[in-house]
Amino acid sequence: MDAQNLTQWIFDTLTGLGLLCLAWMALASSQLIKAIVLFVAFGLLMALTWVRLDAVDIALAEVAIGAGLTGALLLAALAKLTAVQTATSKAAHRSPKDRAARKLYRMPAALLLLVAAGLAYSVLSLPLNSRGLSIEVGANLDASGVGNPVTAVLLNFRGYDTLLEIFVLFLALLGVWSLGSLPPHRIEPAGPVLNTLVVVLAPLLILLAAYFLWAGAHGPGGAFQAGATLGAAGVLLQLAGWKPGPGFARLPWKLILLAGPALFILFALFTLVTGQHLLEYAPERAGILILLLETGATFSIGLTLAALFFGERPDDAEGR
Amino acid sequence: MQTLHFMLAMLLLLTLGAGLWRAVRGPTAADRMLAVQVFGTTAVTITLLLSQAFGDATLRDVAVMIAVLAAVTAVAFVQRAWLE
Amino acid sequence: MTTELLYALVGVGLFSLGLYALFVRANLLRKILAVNVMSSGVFLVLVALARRTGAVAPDPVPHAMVITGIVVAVSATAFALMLMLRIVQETGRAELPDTWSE
Amino acid sequence: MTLGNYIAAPLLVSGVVFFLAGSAGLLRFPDVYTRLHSLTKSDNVGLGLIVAGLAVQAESWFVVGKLLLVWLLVLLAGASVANLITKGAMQRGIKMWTPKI
Repeated sequence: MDAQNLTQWIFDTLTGLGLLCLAWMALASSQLIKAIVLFVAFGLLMALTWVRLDAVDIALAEVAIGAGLTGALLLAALAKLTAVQTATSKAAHRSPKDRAARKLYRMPAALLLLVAAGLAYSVLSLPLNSRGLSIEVGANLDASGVGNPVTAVLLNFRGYDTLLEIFVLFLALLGVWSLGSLPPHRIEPAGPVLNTLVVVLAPLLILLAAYFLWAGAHGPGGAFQAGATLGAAGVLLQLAGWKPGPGFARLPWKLILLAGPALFILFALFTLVTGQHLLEYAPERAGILILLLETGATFSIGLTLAALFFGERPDDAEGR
Repeated sequence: MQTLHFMLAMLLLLTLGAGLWRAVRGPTAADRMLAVQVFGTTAVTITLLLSQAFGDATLRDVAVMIAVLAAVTAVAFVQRAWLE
Repeated sequence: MTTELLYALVGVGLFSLGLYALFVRANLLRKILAVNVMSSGVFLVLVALARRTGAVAPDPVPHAMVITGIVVAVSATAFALMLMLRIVQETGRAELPDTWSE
Repeated sequence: MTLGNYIAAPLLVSGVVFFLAGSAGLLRFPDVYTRLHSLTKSDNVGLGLIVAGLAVQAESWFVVGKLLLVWLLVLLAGASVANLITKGAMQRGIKMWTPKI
């Protein structure tokens, strides 16, 4: 084993142990804030792992969503949790934790060791070399309209996955909206330092979103990364104390929210009516169609993620 | 030269252990957030080093993203979740 | 042990850790974190195994699935967090009622 | 090794040394303010040195620009966040460490 291989092996082992350690400590910690902070650190280490595993597209998505948006969502939820708990009159009593309950934990632990061993065995029994579907993707890449194989899979070869996925995102927002509103929680006013930071970072995030949207056609990037970046800009603005006004309940914003799902449905129907398969584009038009779809999806994903962070319908928030 | 980059990245990964220790020990929530901030900066640096080692220019985009998004999480902590 | 297998096994470990925490932790916010750790484990197995292509670029199909999965995970997390907050608002506690003790 | 690599290697190595120093501060300093002080300085300088080292090896000016952008972003974010955390810590009455004489 030469120096290069040894270094790589140590690097991989450290990363793997770090991931397991962080996950365990995040899940075992007694304080919620500690659990969340450790989980954010876990997300960052996951991003490094994707970098190591040559998955740059995923690393971008993980940084924007796993480390950024999920962390912000969890931290904001913690603030709301405290507000809700002080607002509810019912005393928050802890569930009894006697020795018998602790003993019960051993059973799932033993069962899960079996599950883990089974999974590990099945992973180890897989062949060491497998091209998977990469040959097929490579052979058809020229007809897909884009140069990045991941984008080709997401928006052309398996476009129906992405179609459904956009709807899952939309459904999650409808679900959050249907749950009504919560008592107001603490929002710190932004000082001059934060304002300066936001003035620089928010436009930069929007610029980055445009860059990823454009770059996705031939390199790492695409609608998800761009949308998540746009969503992060929305979250940052909300953190600086900006609140969506009543105008956000009006038609133009709803149209933006629906742009992604609507374009997907339109294209799907069009391809079905013209006698092709679902979301099957002619090679000469595929590039422009995918760019259109991605642009719509970027705006929808960005706005949906920002709205998920806000947590309630803009008109509900106005009604208080 | 590639090996040097990888070795330095590995050393930086070790310094993440120090951050991890501080994130677990605390004692205040501010200390934990500080540790995550270090995680962010170190992750940016490791990504830049790996970008050179692998000869993959696109990894620099990841570094830019980590730099910005780590700030967003830190702001979320200060503005919302810092209660004690 | 190849890099791919190492990371795939770490993925299996993460999944099991998350599943264990999902069973034994009562607090709903911790359960949400546990599900997120589980999904990270699944993603890690998928991406690690996608890299068994030797010298050429990894298989893009699992990569695309994982990107889809990350976005679904964040939307599910947002919804779950709101559900949790509503449960706390109704019952005063961030835990599901323990039907065994009643 | 080319001339560029001879310039880059010491820059990269000293950058990592700064990171190690910052971690030592994170582990050993007594309160959140001193730890913040050690980290913001050493990590920013460390990243600066590493960016300088990588810029020497960079294949084009575009890459140099991107590396500089990353560094400036980290400087801006690091300084702002350090300020926010310190201000918050003082508002919440987290005690400063005083040396015992």
